[in-house]
Amino acid sequence: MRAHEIYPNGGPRIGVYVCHCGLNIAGKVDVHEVVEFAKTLPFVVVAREYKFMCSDPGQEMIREDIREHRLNRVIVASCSPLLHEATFRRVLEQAGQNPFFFQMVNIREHVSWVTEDPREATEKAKALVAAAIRRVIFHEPLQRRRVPVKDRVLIVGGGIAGIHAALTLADAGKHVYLVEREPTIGGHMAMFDKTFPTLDCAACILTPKMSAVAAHPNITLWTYSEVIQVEGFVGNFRVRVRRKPRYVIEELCVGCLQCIDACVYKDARFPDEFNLGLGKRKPIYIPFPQATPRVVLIDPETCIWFKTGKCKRTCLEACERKAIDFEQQERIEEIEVGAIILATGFKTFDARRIPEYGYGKYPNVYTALEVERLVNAAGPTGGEVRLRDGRVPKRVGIIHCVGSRDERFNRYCSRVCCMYSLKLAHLIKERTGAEVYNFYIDMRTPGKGYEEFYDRLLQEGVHFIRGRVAEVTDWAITPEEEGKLIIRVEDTLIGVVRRIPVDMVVLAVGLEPQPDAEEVRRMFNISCSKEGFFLERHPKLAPVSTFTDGIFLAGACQGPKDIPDSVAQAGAAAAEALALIDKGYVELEPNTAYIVEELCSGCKTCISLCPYNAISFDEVRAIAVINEALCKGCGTCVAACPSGAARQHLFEDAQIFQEIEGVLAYV
Amino acid sequence: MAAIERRIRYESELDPSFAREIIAFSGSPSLMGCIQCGTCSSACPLSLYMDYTPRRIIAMVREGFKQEVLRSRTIWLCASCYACTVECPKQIRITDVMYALKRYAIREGVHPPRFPIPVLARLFYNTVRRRGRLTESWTVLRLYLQTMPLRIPGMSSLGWKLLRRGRLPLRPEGIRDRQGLQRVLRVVERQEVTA
Amino acid sequence: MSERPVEGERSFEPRIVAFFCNWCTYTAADLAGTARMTYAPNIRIIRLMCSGRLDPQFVLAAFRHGADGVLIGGCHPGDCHYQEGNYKALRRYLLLKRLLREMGIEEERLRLEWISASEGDRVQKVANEFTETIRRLGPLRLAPRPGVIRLPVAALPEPSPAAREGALP
Amino acid sequence: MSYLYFPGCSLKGTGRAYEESLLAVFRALGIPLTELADWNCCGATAYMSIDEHQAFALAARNLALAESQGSPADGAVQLIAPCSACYLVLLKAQQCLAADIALCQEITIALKEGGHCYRGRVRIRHPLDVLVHDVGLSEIARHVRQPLRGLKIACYYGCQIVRPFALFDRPHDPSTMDDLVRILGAEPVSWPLKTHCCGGSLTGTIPEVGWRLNYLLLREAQRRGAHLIVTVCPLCQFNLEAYQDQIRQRYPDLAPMPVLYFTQLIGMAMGLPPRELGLQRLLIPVDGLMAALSKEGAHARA
Repeated sequence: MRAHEIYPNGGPRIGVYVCHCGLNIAGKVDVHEVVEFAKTLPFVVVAREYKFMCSDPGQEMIREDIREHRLNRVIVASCSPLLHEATFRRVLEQAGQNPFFFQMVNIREHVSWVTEDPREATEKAKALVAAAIRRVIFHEPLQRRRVPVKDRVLIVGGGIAGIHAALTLADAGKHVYLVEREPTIGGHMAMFDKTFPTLDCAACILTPKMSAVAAHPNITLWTYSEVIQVEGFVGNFRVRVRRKPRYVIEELCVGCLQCIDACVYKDARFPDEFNLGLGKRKPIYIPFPQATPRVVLIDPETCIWFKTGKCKRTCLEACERKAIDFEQQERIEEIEVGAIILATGFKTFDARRIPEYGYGKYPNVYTALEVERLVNAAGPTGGEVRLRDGRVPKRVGIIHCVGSRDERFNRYCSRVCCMYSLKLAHLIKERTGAEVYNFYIDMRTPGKGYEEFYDRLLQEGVHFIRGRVAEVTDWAITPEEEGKLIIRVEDTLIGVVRRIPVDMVVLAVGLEPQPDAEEVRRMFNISCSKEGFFLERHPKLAPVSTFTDGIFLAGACQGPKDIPDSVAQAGAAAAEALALIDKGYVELEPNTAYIVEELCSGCKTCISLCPYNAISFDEVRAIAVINEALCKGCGTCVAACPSGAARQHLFEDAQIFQEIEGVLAYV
Repeated sequence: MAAIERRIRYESELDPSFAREIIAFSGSPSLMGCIQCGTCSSACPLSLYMDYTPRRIIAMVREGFKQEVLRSRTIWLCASCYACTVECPKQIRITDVMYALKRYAIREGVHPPRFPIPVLARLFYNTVRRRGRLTESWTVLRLYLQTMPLRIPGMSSLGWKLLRRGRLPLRPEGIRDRQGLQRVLRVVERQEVTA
Repeated sequence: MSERPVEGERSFEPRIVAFFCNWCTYTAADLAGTARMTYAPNIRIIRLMCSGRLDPQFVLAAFRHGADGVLIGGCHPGDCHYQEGNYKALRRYLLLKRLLREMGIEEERLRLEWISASEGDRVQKVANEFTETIRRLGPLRLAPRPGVIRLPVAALPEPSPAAREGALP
Repeated sequence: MSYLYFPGCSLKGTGRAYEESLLAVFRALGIPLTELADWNCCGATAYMSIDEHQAFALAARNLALAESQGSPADGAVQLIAPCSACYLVLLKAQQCLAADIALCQEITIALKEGGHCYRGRVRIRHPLDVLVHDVGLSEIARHVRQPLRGLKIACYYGCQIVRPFALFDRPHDPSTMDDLVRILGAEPVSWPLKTHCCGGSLTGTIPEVGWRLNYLLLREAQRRGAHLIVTVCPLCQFNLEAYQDQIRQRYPDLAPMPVLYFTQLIGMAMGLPPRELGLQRLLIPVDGLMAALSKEGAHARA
């Protein structure tokens, strides 16, 4: 019996296109054999191979064939559908065919790249193609669903990345919610004195942007706040934000700081977070002079009133605007946004995890971040580099790669440490005239003007010793080592072990994911890479997107980055978000579930299973009804339906059964 | 002045399979991941006496400088304190690599003659092999006789002190089931040869 | 060449069908590819949006049509793109295991794995392990095994009318 | 809990005092300690450098003996190895056997030849670990009769009990012995060399090198104000104590520094008779020091 006899209209006419992908596929899979094999399969009208199917000529070839051979089904065997499915569906559309009469076969990621033996690779490719051909026969024409999107954007994290993304979107006329956990925006950059390689002052370039954020009519700035819940999907996220009480009414406070002077504590005595404990603050304080918003807050942990309930509360009368409110409670805000940008940044490596370096044991061992505060004119020492005992160091050692490039902690290179170490070396030498030693494994200065900066440091006479330090100790052997910290290292370029006495050790700690990256990831339903940074959709082609549509990444939360890269990525994320919400609607994959009414027995099994309450029960007709707008297409109900009434577009049982038989019938 | 020696190395002088052998021998493939950071050398309490620092040994193994490595004093100075192994950021089991190199050198018989350490290893091996246990007094005495006879007078006073305090018993130690032990060792020995 | 060896022949090549969820395990398999982590070619991956879509019949069909093993891959608990589809999958998996036992099929022939998008190495590991397990178990003796594909046209179930319309407008 | 005890070669020779004091202390604490019958050399460093597989076989034989002679407590026979080298080698063998199936099979076959069998049900322990974590500091404190007040001690862990297998203490900055010493009423000095190597057998093979290492250890202990050094390993103890004359010839700035086993120290605090603790075997005696201390103590009390 011939095919057209059961298919009045001539039945399926399939075109099969196998891509070489240069040598990526052809280097392993015998593409020609696969094509010849495909030709022998039922309903296959044409089968061709081409160097790059995704290229214009490749696409044109398919369009040509669709018209000429009246193809009504297309198979492309190339890379992962996650990469190019959209591309080829468009091709069908352009040729006047319904885009869902298409099936993609992943013979690159799932075959040529993961199989050793060419023979086996070819066989596997053939099996997958066979399966796809069986499947595509049962495809049906479908229409994409259009859903309107909210044209507002949530940005999580108020560091330089979040700030830049917020301003970009706000300037484009979109409303932005900027949520920051700390009492002020500015992030790590606000702590720096200078930025490499230009050595322009961080505050001078950052604070204008910070105040721009505070002033911008399109930006709602919520500091001291955290996202606690995210629901919905691309275009329509419902987000709940917890606003922690700062015991000061933001709208009323003008930042005159009278209250701080008035505090019953005459002098600051509590370690101040912004200066990493190197400075002191009062229970009522402002993180730093340029803090944005310029609003004070009270720390209930240290405020006597909160601890004992007894205090003159001199701050109250000091405030003319009556902004202080000891009764303030936390507030929960609910917002709806179309897109979300995560810019939650990084944390620095905890140097205590490498006891050999004596951080926390020897007072004169500092982390780079602490030194950033020391060299900062607005820092606890007013920019003077002084040891905890007040001495000015005469010899300083900077140890690179602390917690980076180390199988025991983080395998990756943190990318910024070499450059910030150079910067600190320069600043320390400039401020103190000390002899500065850099201990590095490899100098990594790939960036505009970076290598030139390295050269400048070399010219300045800073020492560079290639070798990873094994130990920092106070064990003196020679007289000149007495009372100093001794750095023991192999000078690998000379090939001898050296002991170098210094007054101050600076640990160039690496960058790590935020401690709560895992919870955040779950809340926003995105993935993390092995090392725990948020995972981009594609390292090259979708670097700021995630696997969850409508959620984008900016800055170091995606991986270690310096300021230029973070800002660039923030711009990209903003553009992606803008492109999404500006269109006004999103098209959703038509893979929703539906009920074949005559089959539904009204058993209600599916209703409880649906995570989106998309299924309701029609009492009158005693059948289940699926609200297509709510359905996300997971297919759980379909799998569970005892009577086979629940089905899923694009993943029909018939299609999947054919695929199963396909891969098995041929091995 | 020392004789001027040619420092260049031609590829023909190197052994490209050396690295693979040592990896198999030491069971630490991670040595291929060495980034030459030198942590091992600076963690090593003995590197200051070595002709090549441990880091250089690893590099030389990787590149097949077989002769230099096997003849180097470094591998014999390793006291297996494992400082390098625990601190290596690439988790290379350097101590085990050193063991592997010692065994290799002994097998090839390329180590400095009358150099005490391999001699001690040999003595130790033979005694234990024969008796199952070691008797410090005799092993040390033999060691000095074979390698540093001139030092014996210098050490004799210490010897006496120890004897007087019963810390140098001369009665040779040994286990009861020696045949059993030898049967066990013979099996693995065969294995080692075939391996 | 393409004929798979008859049972009893020494080089038995297991046939394994893998149902991977689109968001975690399928992506992980892609990652394994981009990282060039080679693994046993016996695994044939079928993409589902969610492991929750896995109808127990799929597994049975796979065995019926000659699979020697079936692998199910989903997101780690708590990571499901659709909140809890993977828990549903787990429940069905346990059910299936019992069913297989009653059918006299070794339960090791069915395996469920949680593999997140970043765990390409895990795909490699699991694929190799599982292939070995099945190799040890030997071929599953059920239905006679089809050789090279010969699509029995007449036997094709009726496609829906829409599918017929599939031709050009 | 009952323990098997693997002395190792040194504890029958230069390290006799270690064995004597160890047994005395456990006896006084009422913990049974039975010597592993017909144990053989652990297959230490030297052997390892000739033939690794034989070294593993040697270790495995001991483990097999332990398995057959001991009575398992929480799933495994507890085998105490006081000598750091033995402790390390036995652990290493055990871990390699667990990790490497091929090796494991090979060794199993070999053991069968000798009529032995090892199933991996042995837990290798160092007495320091046992005393601090099984017995417990409070229990030891209960037995202290003569607190070692005013005694300043440099705790020397050496290499091999914390490296590479840090099972009961931190590899870089261990503290169990310091805690123990405090319980005994003495005061541990802070010295950065607690895990630096003593050179092992180098003192015998390349004396100059070995002696230099020990000189640095002794000098730093002295500079940190320690009255004596306490060790957990027969080889460390020997190196640090026996060569002090030779070392002083080269480095005159060194004063004699007694070197004790930690078990001897515990014994002293528990008031056990010096002979039971093998104190008479020390080359640099402590009695003078102790006398001075007790006098001070008396003054203090008066």
